[in-house]
Amino acid sequence: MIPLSWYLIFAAALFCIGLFGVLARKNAIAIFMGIELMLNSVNINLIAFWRYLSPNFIAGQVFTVIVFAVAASEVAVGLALIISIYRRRSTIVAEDINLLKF
Amino acid sequence: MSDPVNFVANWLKTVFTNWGVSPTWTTIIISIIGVVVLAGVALVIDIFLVWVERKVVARFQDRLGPNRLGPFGLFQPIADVIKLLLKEDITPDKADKFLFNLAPVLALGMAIALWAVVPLAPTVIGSDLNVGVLYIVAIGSISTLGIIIAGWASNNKFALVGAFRMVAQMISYEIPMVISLLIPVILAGSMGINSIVKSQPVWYIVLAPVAALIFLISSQAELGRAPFDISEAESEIVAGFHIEYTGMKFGLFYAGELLHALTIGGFFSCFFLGGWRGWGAETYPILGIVYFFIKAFFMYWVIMWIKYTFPRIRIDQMLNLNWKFLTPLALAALIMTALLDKIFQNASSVVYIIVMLGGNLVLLYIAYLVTGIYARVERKKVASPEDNRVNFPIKSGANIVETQSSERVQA
Amino acid sequence: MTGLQILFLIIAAITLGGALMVVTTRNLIHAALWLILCLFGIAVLFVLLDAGFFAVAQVVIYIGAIAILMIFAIMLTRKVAKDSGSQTNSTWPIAGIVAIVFFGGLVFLFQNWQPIHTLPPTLPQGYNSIEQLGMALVSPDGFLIPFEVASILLLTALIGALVIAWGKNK
Amino acid sequence: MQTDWLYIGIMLVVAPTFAILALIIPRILAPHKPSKLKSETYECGIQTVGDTWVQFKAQYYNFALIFLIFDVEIVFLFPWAIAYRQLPLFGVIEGILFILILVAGLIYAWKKGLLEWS
Repeated sequence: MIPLSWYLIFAAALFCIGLFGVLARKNAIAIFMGIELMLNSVNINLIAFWRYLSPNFIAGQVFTVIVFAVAASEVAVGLALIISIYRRRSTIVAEDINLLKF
Repeated sequence: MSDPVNFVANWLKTVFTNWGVSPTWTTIIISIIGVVVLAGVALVIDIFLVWVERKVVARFQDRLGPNRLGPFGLFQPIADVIKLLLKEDITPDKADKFLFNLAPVLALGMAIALWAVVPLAPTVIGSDLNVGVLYIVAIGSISTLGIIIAGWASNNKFALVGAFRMVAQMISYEIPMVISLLIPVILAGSMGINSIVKSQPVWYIVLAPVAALIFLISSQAELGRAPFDISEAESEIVAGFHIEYTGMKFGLFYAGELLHALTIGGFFSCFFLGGWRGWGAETYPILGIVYFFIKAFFMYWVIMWIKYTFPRIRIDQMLNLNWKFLTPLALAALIMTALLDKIFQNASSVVYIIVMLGGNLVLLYIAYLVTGIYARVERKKVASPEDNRVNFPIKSGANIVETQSSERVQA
Repeated sequence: MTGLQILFLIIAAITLGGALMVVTTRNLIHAALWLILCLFGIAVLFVLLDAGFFAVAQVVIYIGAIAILMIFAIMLTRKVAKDSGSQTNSTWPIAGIVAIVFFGGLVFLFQNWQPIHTLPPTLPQGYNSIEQLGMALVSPDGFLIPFEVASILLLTALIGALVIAWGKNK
Repeated sequence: MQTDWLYIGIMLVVAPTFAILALIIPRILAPHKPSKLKSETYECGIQTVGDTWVQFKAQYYNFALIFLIFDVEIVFLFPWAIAYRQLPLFGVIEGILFILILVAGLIYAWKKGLLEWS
């Protein structure tokens, strides 16, 4: 049997790899991929907690479904923003998009 | 001996237990044997399908088809396979080697993987997954991915254009297909395909003909077969996403498409034609297999019939048909089925069937009327004097089909 | 070490390896495909957690829709995707340190938390978690409001994305 | 439950293996004489110009976007459909409301002409 800790450590590692991707990558779409990894690690945690701690209480699964919806919305709007920027500025390198930077 | 498959499985189980193999390993070994047998049978049927396809298309076109090699040309596909095996395999220099090889593997592999959840008989089913319907959709998503990979890894303009067209089509038509699959799920109260078959004393094509129709049309598009074959329109992009593939790699795409078509036929029969159900199938599961394959091949024949009858539609017509006709119709059918079933669930079965069938027919008639009005408005727009003939809507990158026939396809 | 544990370790290794490739590969299409491998590994983990519905939902939503949308977006912005220069910020070592420190902190926190060593309780016979989920989603005592709000969220996202991407041109 | 998935897992390994076998056999049997001309990118017999930068039509992205939203919606609806038998009429109407809210998005895209192929 797999103890809960394995899942948690796995999810933590995945989250940190995603975090590294978000912080280190230049390309905005690559940053999105990092965010996807982080959201997925959260999903694993939610399902693991549901399975190990409260299998009769369905909230963990409901949260995961909601995370799916949030992830989809976030990707839809985020990629639309990236495309919009690309159409105006011809770049999606996060460093170059500095109009609001001061 | 009414159930040879389970008989063999149980016999193997006792043999392994007598050898002192632990129960877990027995299950695993029997599963592996089951998978290999199922996949092997699927591949043999696949080779046979090449003959069926060529013979049937020949008959549709008033030809004879393969008739030299063996009785009725039955050995022709074997010769084809030997030819494909002996052909040189060319990988273009600019291709992404690994992904280039991965794509055909995904194409055929996913078509075989679909058979894992097909109930061939009441007791003969690879895996009675409780999320069977979504499993089909998931495997479909992976095959979509295979096509993107094929188009991108070939590093060829035609391949990339073909792949994009194909993917746009597949993802668009996935929506009405899955919505129409929700209707049998609602009626059966389960996503397991075997339980859907079991709950069909009355075939769902009677209770939900609209869903059956939408499933048929959208799976035809999902397959990328004519009339939805803009992705491989020979006259403009040569062969579509598999233009760079030669020899056996192309053969895998071809085999995958044929097997997928039969699989769609099988799923149609499971969801709407009662799958293995038939006289005596409960007591003699072997009869169930026969019934299942009769229905599956009948639906395969229907798919071929559509393919060889309709002209290719343009990409704008393809998208219009999906988003402006099939998706709203599928949603309407879903809402109607959910409401009617809930209201009449305690009525006697005759009343229930009449209500469901009537509701579907009324829905179809309304759809017919609305489409007629829409078509009239569109026709007026096209025929209005200011842009008469000058702006005849020849869309870029689409082949020319007469507007008349296109409206017939949409109606 | 049971077979299940070995399976978990193999899947976890593949998934984490895929994730590492996602954040380090130069070619964005390759990164997207590694992301897909990683998401598939997570789907397998959902199966190990007895959440078959989420395994297939993961494949349908993430691989079938989100990953494909990303590939389309990469294709749309291809001039950048072909950019052969470095794909990371100049500050990437700091990012690496932050990630490692964060991971270390999380693992340190886990040690002080008792339930971490629990083994999974057996699910009751005939327990259909998908049905329970469906009931919970639409019952007023359950999660009716989040369910409908999710619908509104998706609607807003659809309209917003279409407006943001193409608003001015139409 | 787990045995069902065991079968699926084995299938997902075996099915591609069959396909890979079909790719390996020609490696042994078929001739292999690569030449520069043979492994060029095919373009109807003319020389390939430039790289594979084709104009990616922005509409494809639109449809992928609408597809994504509807896909998520459908996944939400599957648990509802399975619990359908146990639900009161009220619960069924909740599900229908969920569908109708998203239909508004489709109508919006339609009205704005984003479903047109131009």
